[in-house]
Amino acid sequence: MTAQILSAIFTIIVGVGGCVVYYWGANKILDAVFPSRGVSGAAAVDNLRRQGLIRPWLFVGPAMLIVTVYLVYPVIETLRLSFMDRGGENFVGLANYSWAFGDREFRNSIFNNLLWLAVVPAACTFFGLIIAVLTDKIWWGNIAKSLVFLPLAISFVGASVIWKFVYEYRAEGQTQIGILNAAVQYLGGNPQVWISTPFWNNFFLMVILIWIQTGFAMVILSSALRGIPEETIEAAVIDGANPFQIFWKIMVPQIWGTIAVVWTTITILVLKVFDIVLTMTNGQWNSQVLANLMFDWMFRGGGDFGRGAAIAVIIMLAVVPIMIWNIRQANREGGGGH
Amino acid sequence: MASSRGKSFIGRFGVHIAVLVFVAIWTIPTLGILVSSLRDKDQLIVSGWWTALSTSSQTEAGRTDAADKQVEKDGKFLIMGNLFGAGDARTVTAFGTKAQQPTQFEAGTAADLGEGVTLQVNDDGSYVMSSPKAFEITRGQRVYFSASAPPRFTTDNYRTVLFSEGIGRSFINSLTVTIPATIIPILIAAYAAYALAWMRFPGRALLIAVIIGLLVVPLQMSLIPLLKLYNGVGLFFGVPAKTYLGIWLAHTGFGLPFAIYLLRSYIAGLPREIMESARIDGASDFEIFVKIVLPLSFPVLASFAIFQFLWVWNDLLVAMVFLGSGSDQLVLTGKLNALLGSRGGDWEILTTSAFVTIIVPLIVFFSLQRYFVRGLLAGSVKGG
Amino acid sequence: MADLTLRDVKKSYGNLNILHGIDLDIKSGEFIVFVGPSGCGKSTLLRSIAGLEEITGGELYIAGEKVNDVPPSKRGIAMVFQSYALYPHMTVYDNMAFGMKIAGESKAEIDKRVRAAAEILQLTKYLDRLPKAMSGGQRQRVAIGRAIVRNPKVFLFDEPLSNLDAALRVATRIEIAKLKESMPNTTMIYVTHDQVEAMTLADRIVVLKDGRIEQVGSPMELYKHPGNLFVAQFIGSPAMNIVAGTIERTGETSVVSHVGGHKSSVPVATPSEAQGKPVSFGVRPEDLYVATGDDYLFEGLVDYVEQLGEVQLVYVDIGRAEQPLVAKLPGNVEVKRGAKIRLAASPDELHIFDSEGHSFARRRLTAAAA
Amino acid sequence: MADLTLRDVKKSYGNLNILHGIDLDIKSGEFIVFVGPSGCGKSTLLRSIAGLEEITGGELYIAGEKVNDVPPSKRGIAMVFQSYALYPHMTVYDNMAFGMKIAGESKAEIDKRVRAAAEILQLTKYLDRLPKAMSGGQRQRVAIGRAIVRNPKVFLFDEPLSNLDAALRVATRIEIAKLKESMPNTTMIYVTHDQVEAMTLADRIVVLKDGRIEQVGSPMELYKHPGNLFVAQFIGSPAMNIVAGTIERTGETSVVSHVGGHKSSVPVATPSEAQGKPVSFGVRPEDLYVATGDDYLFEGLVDYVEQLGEVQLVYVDIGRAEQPLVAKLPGNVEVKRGAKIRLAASPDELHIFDSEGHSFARRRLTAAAA
Amino acid sequence: ELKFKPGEDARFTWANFDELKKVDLKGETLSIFGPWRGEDEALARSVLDYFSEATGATINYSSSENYEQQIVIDTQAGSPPNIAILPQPGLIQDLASKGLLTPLDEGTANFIKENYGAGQSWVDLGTYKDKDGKPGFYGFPFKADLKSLVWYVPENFEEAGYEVPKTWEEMQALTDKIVADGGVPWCIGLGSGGATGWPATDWVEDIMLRTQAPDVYDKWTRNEIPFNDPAVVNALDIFAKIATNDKYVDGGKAAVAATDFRDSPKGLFAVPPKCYMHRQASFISSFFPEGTKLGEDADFFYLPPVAAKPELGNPVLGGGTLFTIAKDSKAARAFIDFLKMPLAHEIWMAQSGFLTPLKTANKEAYGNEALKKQGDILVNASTFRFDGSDLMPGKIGAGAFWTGMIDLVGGKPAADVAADIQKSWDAIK
Ligand SMILES: Nc1ncnc2c1ncn2[C@@H]1O[C@H](COP(=O)(O)OP(=O)(O)OP(=O)(O)O)[C@@H](O)[C@H]1O
Ligand SMILES: Nc1ncnc2c1ncn2[C@@H]1O[C@H](COP(=O)(O)OP(=O)(O)OP(=O)(O)O)[C@@H](O)[C@H]1O
Ligand SMILES: [Mg+2]
Ligand SMILES: [Mg+2]
Repeated sequence: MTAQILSAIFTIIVGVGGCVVYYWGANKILDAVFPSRGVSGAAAVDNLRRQGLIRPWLFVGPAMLIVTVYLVYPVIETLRLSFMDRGGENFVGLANYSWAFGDREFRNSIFNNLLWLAVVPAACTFFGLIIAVLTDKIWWGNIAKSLVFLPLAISFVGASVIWKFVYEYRAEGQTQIGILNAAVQYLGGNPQVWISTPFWNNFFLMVILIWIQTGFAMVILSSALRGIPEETIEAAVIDGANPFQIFWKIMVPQIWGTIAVVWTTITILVLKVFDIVLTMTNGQWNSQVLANLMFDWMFRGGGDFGRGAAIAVIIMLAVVPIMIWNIRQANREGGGGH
Repeated sequence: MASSRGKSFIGRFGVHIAVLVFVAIWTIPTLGILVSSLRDKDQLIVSGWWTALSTSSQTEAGRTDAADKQVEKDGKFLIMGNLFGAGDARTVTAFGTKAQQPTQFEAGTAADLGEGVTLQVNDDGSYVMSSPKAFEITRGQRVYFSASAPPRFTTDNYRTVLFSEGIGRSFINSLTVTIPATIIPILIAAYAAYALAWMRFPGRALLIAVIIGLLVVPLQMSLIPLLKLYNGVGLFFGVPAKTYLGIWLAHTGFGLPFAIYLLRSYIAGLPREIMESARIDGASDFEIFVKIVLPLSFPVLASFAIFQFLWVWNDLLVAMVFLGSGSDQLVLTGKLNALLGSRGGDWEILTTSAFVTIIVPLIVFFSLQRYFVRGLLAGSVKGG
Repeated sequence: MADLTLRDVKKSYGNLNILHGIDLDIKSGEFIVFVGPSGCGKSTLLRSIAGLEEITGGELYIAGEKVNDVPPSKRGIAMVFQSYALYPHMTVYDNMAFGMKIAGESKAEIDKRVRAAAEILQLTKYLDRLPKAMSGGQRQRVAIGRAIVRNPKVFLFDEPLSNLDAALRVATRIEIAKLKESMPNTTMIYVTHDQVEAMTLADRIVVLKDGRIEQVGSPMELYKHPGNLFVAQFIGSPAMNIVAGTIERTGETSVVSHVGGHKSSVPVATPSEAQGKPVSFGVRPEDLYVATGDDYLFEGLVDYVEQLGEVQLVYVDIGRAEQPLVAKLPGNVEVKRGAKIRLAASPDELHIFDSEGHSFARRRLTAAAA
Repeated sequence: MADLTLRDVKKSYGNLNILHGIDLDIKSGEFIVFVGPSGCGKSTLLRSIAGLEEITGGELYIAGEKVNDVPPSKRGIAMVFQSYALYPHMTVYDNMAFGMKIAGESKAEIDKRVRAAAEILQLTKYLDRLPKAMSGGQRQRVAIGRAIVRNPKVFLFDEPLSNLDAALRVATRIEIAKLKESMPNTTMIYVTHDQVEAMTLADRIVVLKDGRIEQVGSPMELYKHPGNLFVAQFIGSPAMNIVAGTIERTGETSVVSHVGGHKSSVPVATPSEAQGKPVSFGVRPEDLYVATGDDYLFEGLVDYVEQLGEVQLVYVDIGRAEQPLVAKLPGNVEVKRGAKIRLAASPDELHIFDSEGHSFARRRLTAAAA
Repeated sequence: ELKFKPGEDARFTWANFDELKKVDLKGETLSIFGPWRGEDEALARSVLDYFSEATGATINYSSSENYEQQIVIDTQAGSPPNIAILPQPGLIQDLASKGLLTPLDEGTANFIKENYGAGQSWVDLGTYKDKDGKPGFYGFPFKADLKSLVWYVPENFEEAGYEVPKTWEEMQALTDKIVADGGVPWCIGLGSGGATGWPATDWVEDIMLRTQAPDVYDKWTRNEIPFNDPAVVNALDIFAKIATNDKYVDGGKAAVAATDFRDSPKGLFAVPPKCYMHRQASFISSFFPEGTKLGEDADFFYLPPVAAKPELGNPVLGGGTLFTIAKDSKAARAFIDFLKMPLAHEIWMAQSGFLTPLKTANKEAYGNEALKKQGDILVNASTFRFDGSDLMPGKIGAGAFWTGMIDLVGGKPAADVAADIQKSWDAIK
C-alpha cells in the first residue's frame, strides 16, 4: 500500500511538475534568448518586442494544443461523419440532416430542449444568486452553502436514485415510497405518475438538473459577489437603498459579467444534458432531448455515426448565438486588454 | 457586509428562515438517500424512507419449526420456538394462519387450526403449536403476524462498500487521476486566460470565440477519434495507449474551455491600474501573472478547482475509456460500479456509494471555500 | 433638527484601537470640520457616524435619538466617500439619481436636481459617461453630486475636494457654503486637509490626533489660541515655528529665553512654579517680519527661499539642530540665500507651551471663561 | 540623461479626442509640473509618457530615443498613480519592494531602501499592513514610497499629495524637493492641483486646458506674465479678478475704462488698432489694497468676508453682474460686511487681455525676446 | 482459490480441466469485457479462474454500467477486448457487419447445433453477416436465461386452493377465479428507468410464440412481416387485456408502467398477497426478499401453451449472453474452446443464476432444484427463441418497442401502437 501511495505521489509530482516546469522554463528560455535585463537600451527594447510577440503564444500555446487535439479535431471528425452513412464510410451528403428535420422524435427533442433552455439556466442562476447572497449574511452560511452544493458532488447514478425516491409512484392507497406522492397523498390528492406524464415530465426532469446545478451557480456567483467593492454597497446603504434594491441595482449589475458566464455555462450544459433523461426516462413519454437523441443514435445497438454526428453538429450550431453574444460582451468589457 | 448590522429583528430572522427553507428543499432528496443507505434492502421499497425514523407496523410472514423439533408433553405434541431471531426487538400485535386474514387472532390467544391443533403466538414472537397427534409436517406452519418495529438501521451497506476488496487501491488510483487532472488544467487555463484578457496578440478575439464554441462539444463525440489517436500514438512509440498521462490530458482537454472561459472573465475584471503599476515596476507578463494575477484570482481558481475536481472524481466514462480497468488503474467510481449487480436495482449499494464518493469532494469544497475571500481587491485603487 | 451627540465613541479593529473615546456635541445646522494627520481616524469617525462601522463603545445620538443600532439608511445622512465609491455600472446621471430614485422622487424632480447639481459641478457634459471613463477629479465631483442632490439631515464629506483643481475647488467650496446657507438646519461634517477649506467653511473645527480630540473650536479660536503644541502646529500653513526655551521670569508677562540665549518678553501669564522650566516657544511664519532695528527675535542665515508670488517662504537656519525656521514674508522683500536675516514678531503673536505641550495662553483663556 | 521630447502627441478614446497635439521639450533633470482643470488630460498625458496609453498620434522621445513603441518597463520611469494602484494582496513592505525584487536587487539593498522611504513617509509602523487596512492618506503614501524606492530616469507623479494633511504634505513636498536635488539628472513630472506645490516645486509649469498647452514657463513667469486669460485665472488663488473694459488710449502706456466708466492707466503697450476695443482687465486679489485717497481702481460694497487668519478674503460687489471682486487683504484690516470699500493696486500689477484672451503684456514680452 | 477443488466433486467433468492444462498460455493476457457486475461478476470470475489456473493466462475482466456504449467506442477506436460478451444479438450483428469481430473457428457452429438444446436456434442466433455480406458464426452462447416463467408462492396457492394451470385457457380461468375471490391475479411492472417498457416486450414475445408458428416470430423480428401484422396486433391485444384490466393487475393499470420491474415481484410475498402470479425471466429470483427459498417459498411454472394450438408445442423464450472475439489471439480461441467443455458450464451451474442448453453438461451439477427444473425446460424446449426485442435493431428493440408498450398499457389501441412502431422501423431502413 505504501509503495502504491508513493508511486501515486510520484506520478502526481511528475505530472504537475512537468506542467510547472514548462511554463517556468519556457519563460526562462525566452528571457535568455531575448534578454531584456542587463542589456543596453535599444537591444533590450527590441528583445522586449520580440518577447512580446512570442510570450502570448507561450501562454496560450499549451491550451491551444490540447484543445485542438481533444476538441477541435473531434469536432472536425464529427463534421465529416455527419455527411457519412451509419458506418462512417460512405458519403451521403445532407441526408442525415434532412432525415433529422423530418424525424418526429427530433422535432420533439428540439421542442423539449427549448423548454429546458427557457427554464433551467434562469432557474439555476436565480436560485444560485439568491442563495449566494443570503448565505453571505448568516453565520451558518457556509454550512448552508455546502448543503446546496452537495447535489453537485453526487454522481449522476446516485442522483437518479435520489430522485427515484422522490418521484416513485405507487397506486393510490398503497404506501408511497416517493416523497412527492406521499406528500400529495398526505394532502389528500391523488398520487401522480410524475415521470411519465408527457409535457409535464419535462419539468420534473428539469427540477433534477436545477437541483444539481444551483450549487454550481452559487459557487461561482458567490466568488464574484465577494469581489464587489464594499464601498459601493455602503454608498447604496447611505443612499437609503433597502437590501432588495442593493441586491438588484448594485450587486447584480456589478457581477453581470459573471452572471452571463454562469448563464452561458448552464445553457450549454442544458444543450448537452443527457444523463438525467437517460436514467430517468430515456426519452420516453415525449421527454427526449437532443443530446440523448444523439447518444442514442451514436451508441445504441452499434450506432449510426452519421445521424449521431448530424445531431451533434446541430447541437453545436445551437450554441452560435450564445457565442456571438458572449464575444460582444467580452469586447464591451474590453478585458482591459486595450 | 456593512448592512448586516443594525437590521431589524424581522429582517434578520427572515434571511434565516428563507435560507432554512431553501436548504431544506435542497437537502430532502439527499437526506432521503442518506437514510436509505442506512436501511436494509428489503425495507427500502416497502416503505418511504422518512418512515424509517419512526416505529412502523408491518404485516409479515414467518414459519414455525418443522416436525423434527417437536416434543411430546402431557400426551400432546408441541412445537415451540420464536418467530423472531435473537435480538429482534419487534412486538407482535396480532397473527393469523391465512394470508387473507393475517391478523385474525390477537397476540397471546390460541388459534384453532382444526383437528385439535392449536397455535398460540405471544407478543414477543414466541409460539406454541400443539397437537394431539404427532406432527408430520416437513416444513413449518406459515404464520402471518403484524408486528410493530422500532426504527431499524444497519451499517451493513457501508461495510459492503467500504470493505470491499481493492477499494483502498481504487481510492488512491482515483486521487492519482484527479489531483493532476485538476491542477494541470488550472495552470494551463490560467495562463491562457491571462493572455486572452491582458496580452495583445493577433487572433485573440478569434481564440476567445473558439473557446466558447468548444464549450458545447459533447464529450461522447470525441471519445472514438481520441481513442484512435491514443492507440496510434501508443503503437507508434511502443507504449501502452492507456496511461495516467493520457487521462490527465483528456480531462484537461475536456475541462479547458470552461476553465479558460471562467478564468478569463474574472481576470479581465481585475483593476487595470494594478497591472499597469506592475508593468511600470518592470515586471514581465510572466511575473505579473505569477505575482499579481494568480494571487488575486484565488476565488475563481478555487471555484474552478472544485468543479474540475468533482467532475473528474465522479467520472466513470472517461476513466473507463482512457484508463485501463486493471486493479492498478481502476478508479473508485469504477470499483463502486462493479459492486452493483448487472441489472441495477441495488439501491442500497447505490445510495451508499453515492455517500462514500461525496466525502472527498465535500472536503475539497470546504477547504477551498476559504479562498472565496471578500474584498480581495479592497484598498487597491480608488474610484468608481 | 439634527443635532449630533457623541459620547465616548470608541472603535477598534480587532485589538487595534482607532478611536479612543470621542465626546462631541454638534448642534443642528452646524458646519463641523474634522482635521488631523493622515490616519488619525477622521474617516473612521465619519463612517461610524454614518453607521457604516459598528462602534465598539460609547453612544451616538442623532436628533436626540440613540442610533447605535440604527441602520445607515435610517440615519438621514448623505456621504461623500474619500474613495468616491461610485457605482461602476451606472452613468454619472444614474449615480447621482440613485438615491432619489430609491426615495421614490418623481422623474421630473430627479432630473431637475441632478441637472442642477451637474451644472454646479461642471459635469453636465459627462452625464452619460460611466465612471471608468472619467478623470480623478471628475469622479470626485460625481461623488459630491450624489450627496448634494439628496436632502439629508446630516451631510458627511470625506475630503471631497482633494482631487479638484484650485479654481474648481474654490467654486465648489463656495457652492458647499451656499448649500449650507440654503439649508440652515442641515448639519454638515466635513473632513479636509486643506487649511483654507477648514478655515472658511467651518463653524467649528475638530482637531483629531491618534483617535482623540485635541481641540474643538471656531477657526479663529484655534488659530489664535491653539490649546496645545499639536494644534498650534497643525493649524496654519506653513506650521508654527517652535523653538525650545526656558522660562526666565513668570507672572502676567513672562520672559522666555530661547535659541542662543536670546530673551523675549511675552504677554502670557505663567504661574510662578514654571520658573526655570523648559517650554516650547512658538511663532507663526506669517507673524514674522524682517526686523529693522535691534529688536529682533531670531537671527540666522537664509537657507532657502520659496517664491509663491505675492509672498515668499523664507527658511532661516537659526542654529538649532531641527529644521530651519520658516518665515512668510511679502513677495517684494528682497531676501538672498545665504544672507543674514533678523526676524521679529509682535509680542501678542507669541505662544508658549509647557513641557507637556499645553498652551499657557490657553490656560488663561479657559480660566477666564470659567 | 533623460530629456523628454513630445512632438504633436495626440490621444483619443474612440472618436473622443483628449490630447490635441502636445509639443513639449523637457530637459534632463528638470522638474515639470502639469496643472490644469480637472479632466483636461493631465493624467492622460502622464500615462502616455509612461507608455500606459498608446498615443494615437505624434512622437515621444526619452533621452533622444523614440519610445512610441517601447513598453513602460523599458522607459525607465516610476509612477505614482492618482488612484494609488496598490497591490491589494501585498503588505506595504512588499508593495514597495516589488519593483526592486523584480529588478533582482539584493535583499539587504531592498530592505535598506524600503525602510528609508517608509521613514520619510511615516509608514514604518504600517509596513506589515495590507492596503485595505490603511487610511486614504496612508495608501497614497505607499504609492509614493513605491515610486521613490526605485531609481528611475523619470519620475511621474499624479496628484501624489492630494489625500495628505497639510503638515505631511509640506513635509512630503520638501522630501520630493530634496529627492529632486539628490538626483540632479532625474526628470520629474508632477501633476497637482495645489498652487503651492506647483509654485514651489516646479522648474517650469505646464498649463493645460482641454488637451492643449496654454502656456509653459517658470512659476514666476506664469504668475507675473500670464500669456492669456485662462492662465491668468488659473495660476494664483484666489483667481485673478477680471473685469470687462475698453481701451481708451493706446501706446506705451494704455488707458482702460472699466466698471462704471472708471479709467485707469496701465503701463502696458497696446497697438493703435486696439483703440476702442473691448478688453479684459485683470488684477490679482493679493495685489489689491484698500485705497486711502481718491486714487482707487474699484469701489463697491463688501459682500462677504472670509477670515483665514493672517489674511482675509474680501468679496466686493462692484456692481457688475458676475461674481464679486475678491481682494486678499491683511487679516488685521478692519472690513465690515455691507460697508463701502475702495480698492487700489499698483499699475505694474495690472494685466490687460484682448478680446481673444491674449495678454498684451505677454505680447510685448515675446516681442522683446525675439 | 478455485471455487471447487479439481477432482473432488463427481458432479464436475474434471477431465476437462486436465485437458485444458495441456494448453499453455503462460504470459498471455486475455481481456474480457462483459455485462456482469457485482455478485454476477464474482460468479463469472469463478469460471474464468479455472481457465487461467489451467492455462496460466492472465485474465482481465471488466465491466461497466455503460458497457454497451464502451464496447462500441473500444471496437471503433481499435482497442477492443479479446472477448466481448454481449447479451444483444442486434449489437453483435452491427459490430460484425462493420468488420469489427472475428468469426469463431469453423466447427463451432456445428458443435452448438449438435450439443445444444434447440441447437439450430442457437446457431442461427450467433450467425451474422460480415462487412462483405458473408455469413459467419460469431456469437458463442454461454449462460442462458429462461423467460417463459410464471412465478408464484405455492403456499398462497395452497391456501386459496388454486392449481398450477397447464394451459393458457386454464391460466385465464384461474385469473378470473382469483378476481372472483377478491384477490389480484397479476403483478406487472414495466419500470426500468430509461429502459422502461421492456418487460412487456417479453410478454408479447411469449404470446407470439404461443399463438404463431416460430417462423412468423422470426419474420416478425426481422420485420419481414410488418409490426402491425394482425398476428402481432393480436398478441399485443392479448397482453393489453391483462395489463390494462384494473382488476387483473396490482395497483391498477396506472401502476403497470410506473412500477419498477425489480419491485414488482415483491407483491407475491406481501401479506396479504398483493398478487398471485408474476411472469418474469429466471433472473428475477435474485430480487425476491432475502431468505426466500426457491421451490418452497416461491416457485414457478412454465408459461403454459395455448391448448387450442397444440401444433406449437412447448415454445421457450429465452435470452442469454453471446461470447464474441473482438480481438483475435490464441488465448481467445482457447477460451472459446474452454466454453465448449461441460466443466465451464457446470461450475456456474453449481452456483446460481445460470442455465445452459448444453446437453453434455451434467444436470446434477445445478445448484438447486429450481435451476434444474429450468434447465430441463430449456433443454427440452421444442422451439427456443431468443428475446425478440434483442434481435430487432436497437432503435426498435430498445426504443420504439418499449415506448409502444408504455403507450399500450396507457390505453392506446394495439393497432395504433403497432403501426407507430412499424413507422419507426421504416425510418431506419
Ligand atoms: N477611458 C476613457 N474613455 C473616455 N474618456 C476618458 C477615458 N479616460 C479619461 N477620459 C476623459 O479624458 C479626459 C482627461 O482625463 P484625465 O484623467 O487625463 O484628466 P485629468 O487632467 O487627470 O483630470 P483630474 O485632474 O480630474 O484627474 C477627461 O475628460 C475624461 O473624462
Ligand atoms: N480595516 C482596518 N483594519 C485595521 N486598521 C485600519 C483599518 N482601516 C483603517 N485602519 C487604520 O485606522 C486608522 C484610521 O484610519 P482612517 O481611515 O480613519 O484615517 P483618516 O484620518 O481618514 O486618514 P486619511 O486622512 O489618511 O484619510 C489608520 O491608521 C488606519 O491604518
Ligand atoms: Mg480618510
Ligand atoms: Mg488625473
